[in-house]
Amino acid sequence: MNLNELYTELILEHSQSGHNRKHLDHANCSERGHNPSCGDDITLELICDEEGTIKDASFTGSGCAISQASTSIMIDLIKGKSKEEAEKLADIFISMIKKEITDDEELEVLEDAIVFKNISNMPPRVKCAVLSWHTLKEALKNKEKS
Amino acid sequence: MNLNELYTELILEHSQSGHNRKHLDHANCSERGHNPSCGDDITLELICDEEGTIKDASFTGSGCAISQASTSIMIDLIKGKSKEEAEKLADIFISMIKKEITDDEELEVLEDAIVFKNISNMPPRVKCAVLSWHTLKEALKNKEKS
Amino acid sequence: MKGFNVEEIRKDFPTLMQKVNGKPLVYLDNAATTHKPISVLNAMQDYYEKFNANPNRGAHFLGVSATELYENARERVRQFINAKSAREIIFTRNATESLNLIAYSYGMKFIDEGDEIVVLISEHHSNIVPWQKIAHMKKAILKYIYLNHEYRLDMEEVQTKITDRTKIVSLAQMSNVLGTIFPVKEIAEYAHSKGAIAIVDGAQSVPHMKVDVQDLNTDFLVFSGHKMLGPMGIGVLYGKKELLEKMPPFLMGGDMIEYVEEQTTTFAELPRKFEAGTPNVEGAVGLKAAIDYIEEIGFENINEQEMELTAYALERLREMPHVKIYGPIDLKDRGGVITFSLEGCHPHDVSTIVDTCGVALRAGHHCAQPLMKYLKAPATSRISFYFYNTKEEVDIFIDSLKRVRKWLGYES
Amino acid sequence: MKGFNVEEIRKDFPTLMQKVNGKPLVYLDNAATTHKPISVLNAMQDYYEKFNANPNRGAHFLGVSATELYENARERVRQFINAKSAREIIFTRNATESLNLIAYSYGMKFIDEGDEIVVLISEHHSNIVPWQKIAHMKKAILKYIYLNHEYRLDMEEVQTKITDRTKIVSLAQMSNVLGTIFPVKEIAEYAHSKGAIAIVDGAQSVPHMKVDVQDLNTDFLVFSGHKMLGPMGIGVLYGKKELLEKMPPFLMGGDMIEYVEEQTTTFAELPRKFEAGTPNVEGAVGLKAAIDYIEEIGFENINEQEMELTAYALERLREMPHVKIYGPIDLKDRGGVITFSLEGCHPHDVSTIVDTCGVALRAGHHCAQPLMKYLKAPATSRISFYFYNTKEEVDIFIDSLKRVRKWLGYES
Ligand SMILES: Cc1ncc(COP(=O)(O)O)c(C=O)c1O
Ligand SMILES: Cc1ncc(COP(=O)(O)O)c(C=O)c1O
Repeated sequence: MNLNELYTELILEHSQSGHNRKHLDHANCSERGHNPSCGDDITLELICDEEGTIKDASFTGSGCAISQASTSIMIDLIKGKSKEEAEKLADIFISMIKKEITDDEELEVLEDAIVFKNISNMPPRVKCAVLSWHTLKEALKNKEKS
Repeated sequence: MNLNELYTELILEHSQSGHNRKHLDHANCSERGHNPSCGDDITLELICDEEGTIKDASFTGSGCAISQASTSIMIDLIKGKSKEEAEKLADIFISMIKKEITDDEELEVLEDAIVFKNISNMPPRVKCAVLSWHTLKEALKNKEKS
Repeated sequence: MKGFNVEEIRKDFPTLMQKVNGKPLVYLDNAATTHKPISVLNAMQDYYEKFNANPNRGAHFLGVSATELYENARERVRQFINAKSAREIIFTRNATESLNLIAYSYGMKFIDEGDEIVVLISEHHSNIVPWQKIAHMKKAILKYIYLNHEYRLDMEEVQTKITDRTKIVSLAQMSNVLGTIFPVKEIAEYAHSKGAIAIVDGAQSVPHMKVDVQDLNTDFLVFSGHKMLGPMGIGVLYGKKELLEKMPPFLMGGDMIEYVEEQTTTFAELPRKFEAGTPNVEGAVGLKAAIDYIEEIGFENINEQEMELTAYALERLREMPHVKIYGPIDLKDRGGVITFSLEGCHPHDVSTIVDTCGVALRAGHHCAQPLMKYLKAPATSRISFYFYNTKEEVDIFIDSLKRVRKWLGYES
Repeated sequence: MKGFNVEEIRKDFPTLMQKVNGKPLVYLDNAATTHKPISVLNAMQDYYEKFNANPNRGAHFLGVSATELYENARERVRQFINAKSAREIIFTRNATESLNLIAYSYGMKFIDEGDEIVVLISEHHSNIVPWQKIAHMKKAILKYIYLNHEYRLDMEEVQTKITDRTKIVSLAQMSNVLGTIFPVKEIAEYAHSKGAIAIVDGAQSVPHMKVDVQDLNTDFLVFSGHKMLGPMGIGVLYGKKELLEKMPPFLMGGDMIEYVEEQTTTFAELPRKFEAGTPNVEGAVGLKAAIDYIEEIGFENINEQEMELTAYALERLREMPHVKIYGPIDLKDRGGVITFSLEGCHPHDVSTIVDTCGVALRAGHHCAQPLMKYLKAPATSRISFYFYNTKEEVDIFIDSLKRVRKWLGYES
């Protein structure tokens, strides 16, 4: 993987633009995710309605370009989806990173997030890319319980 | 150093004959010496008279041929000597082993004990050869104090 | 023995090709440490020349490679002992440190006043002294299981010593003095039935036989790399995840933390929680290469070769007058370690004399003083085989041993 | 610089001759670990091929040789740091283990409720977390000395923090983040005047400058072999004999005992009392070869080369907009470690981008989270030199760093 594939325009746009980086006043679900070894630390906030649809989502925190972009791209993707759909997408994303799913057609549902497909060739950055997706899964799991 | 030099007739005689290996009923000085790592363990007993002459000496305990012979040869040497002389001999013996004294004339006073001169070429056996001499020094030192 | 050719194998071991005192080296001290095949030395050299870095930390190429090599080695160890998860494999310095880790961490947390810790009388000091300390600090009781006259365990004795108050049963799978292989699976099961945990010291077994932690159902297993063709300075602690997770960390420092504040710290997940400071990647890489070598030879071949040598050596030793053997005579459940004494000859004299014939054996208490005292044997000699030893070496050893009493002035 | 030719020297280091991502490797992560000269690799290989054995134990040829090599290495370390006696040199696994040994042994015995342990805010986790544990267990107080705005110590702050209740003052001679060299001699003296002992963490200083324990009059000194050209898995604890003698043993097992009975044990004399289990002879042999290499280069040359590189790198970094340096700018009492941040760029992105240019640097908290928090710098990048680095490498690094902000989408 070379730098052109890693720091694509899409990734830079998302890591620098702040459109999903904010505090949601009426969030009814929030989850912190962090990588102690590299210092990435995000808090994901969700507003889910009664039917279980993710009406809004945002994040705060700090981290590298990869973790920030991955978070922002994920938020764009899951907004308006049901909790089940969101969870499914997170699973597909994680499987893509683990190279368990490689078929582009199957990955199509990830939309822009497919840009991280080759990050597994850069082992130290894998954690950065998957952080928000794991955090999303935790958030939905905890929401379930409460 | 080859085995001929190590297991000389003199050494074998001393290690096998029991002439100094006994318990002294009227010992007024006794000292234990041991090498935990190889298991040599001897107790030296002395009878010193008022003038400080070593009237009799013996040892008990167990150990390898070298430690046993060295002990027995030492006892033969120090019997009848004054405490000061005995201590001096122990120092000369130890210096010989450390190769600090190499001149045969200087070593002559050690009599038979000179047979251990080359033991320093066999590092694992050095401890066996010097055990009794260190024990003697300890014994005399403690006798002094009491 | 499929594809097993000891002469070919010996060519992989430069140390074995040496002369000592003008004679070919006959190395029979494998229970102390083993020699290293070229493949292990090359793996370490290669690591230093191409990948050397501090793992877990750097995002740079070398750091990534070192992390990968280190974690691959962990996975290789997992496979080798069939642990469920690589997170259950902690790299330590040696078996001794592994046992200390369990004692300081598990022992200090879970042992209370009046609890019992049970070991065998034949244990290595490394599996005794740490427990003495815990017993002393916690006012617990350290109990010994004694052996029968065949140097083996009676289950009755086991059942007398392991009671409802027993919290820890710790024993070597194979004795480094007697060569006895103990039924650790049965003992672990009995310990569990009494609510105790079982610790297996595999220092002498893991190099010589397939050890499957799930089959044994042991709670912990410890062993050292240097006794199984690997380098010095690397050892392993296997522990069941549930136990390791509830244990406090032992050594503290870099790499084993999550967040450090001025006054408090949260700890990393397994296995890093127990690996403080810069890890010994070289050691892990060497251990992996050693496991590769061992598995290529195959435990079946290893066992066959070692048992043939052991049978032969026992036979020849028993023919000799003045020789007393400490350990089982029958080959069932015993390994290639033979401890003996030669009447009237101190083991250090034995060592010195056979050494001049190139034969390296071990003299002394073999780090098992309580056993020596129990056997009333102040010091003994020991030979111990690995698969690279030969029958000719046994002959050379026996010939050299035959000369000992003459050298020491006996008639015969 | 007398006889110092960096290009010639680099030929001794196979790792440095490599290409990474198609570019020559520019290794600037020497504070994490250093590369090994061929002489060190050869010394270890030679040891395994000719002398490998368990030291202290065997009376056979290999055992004697291994013991000799191991003890020669100890004596070499003694000379190197000018200890009074080789018995004051304990071989450990790394600096982290050495610090834990002091904490568990000295700390557990001599620290009582209300006592104070004082460290610098810039300490490595290895010199913080063990003390947190002791403080917690003993209800003692862990206090931090803060730094001034030049990243240095004010003696007033030192004198405020070290009080009559202070029992231990422990600090790194050189910070692995800031590069600051602290006046450990003065601090040890002040600690002594208050009845406290002084521990010097030499992990970053011993590889780069002459450290004389008698001159510093420190009670303990710790360091790691792998940061000074030696192998991984070997470290050193120096302690004053009077202190080591009154400390209880730490790890228990083979080699550190005198007599083991079923219920009690007497311990060996120094240094073996603190070295449980089979020692890492390979590591000791490698460390000795590393010291030989370092002394052949000479600390004067090492210092001159490192300071030239540091001055040049600081100058070039300061020319760059968006760069902030954490650490003293003037060269007095500072070493070749430079920590910095690049505005708007996360250090992991920095690492990844410069890595594609072959440059290996370190990103993160550098095992000093309390310092990072104190400096309000969540994560930074770090370069660190050893004498084998060159000015050309600094240029390559600066060029690669200049590309980072563009890659991350900034205009300049
Ligand atoms: C100042 C300092 N102390 C201690 C350590 C710990 O060294 P090691 O990981 O080799 O134990 C390091 C290095 O990481 C260090 O820089
Ligand atoms: C049965 C047994 N346990 C433990 C040990 C200790 O191993 P190490 O010295 O490698 O820690 C040994 C070897 O000396 C051993 O034989």
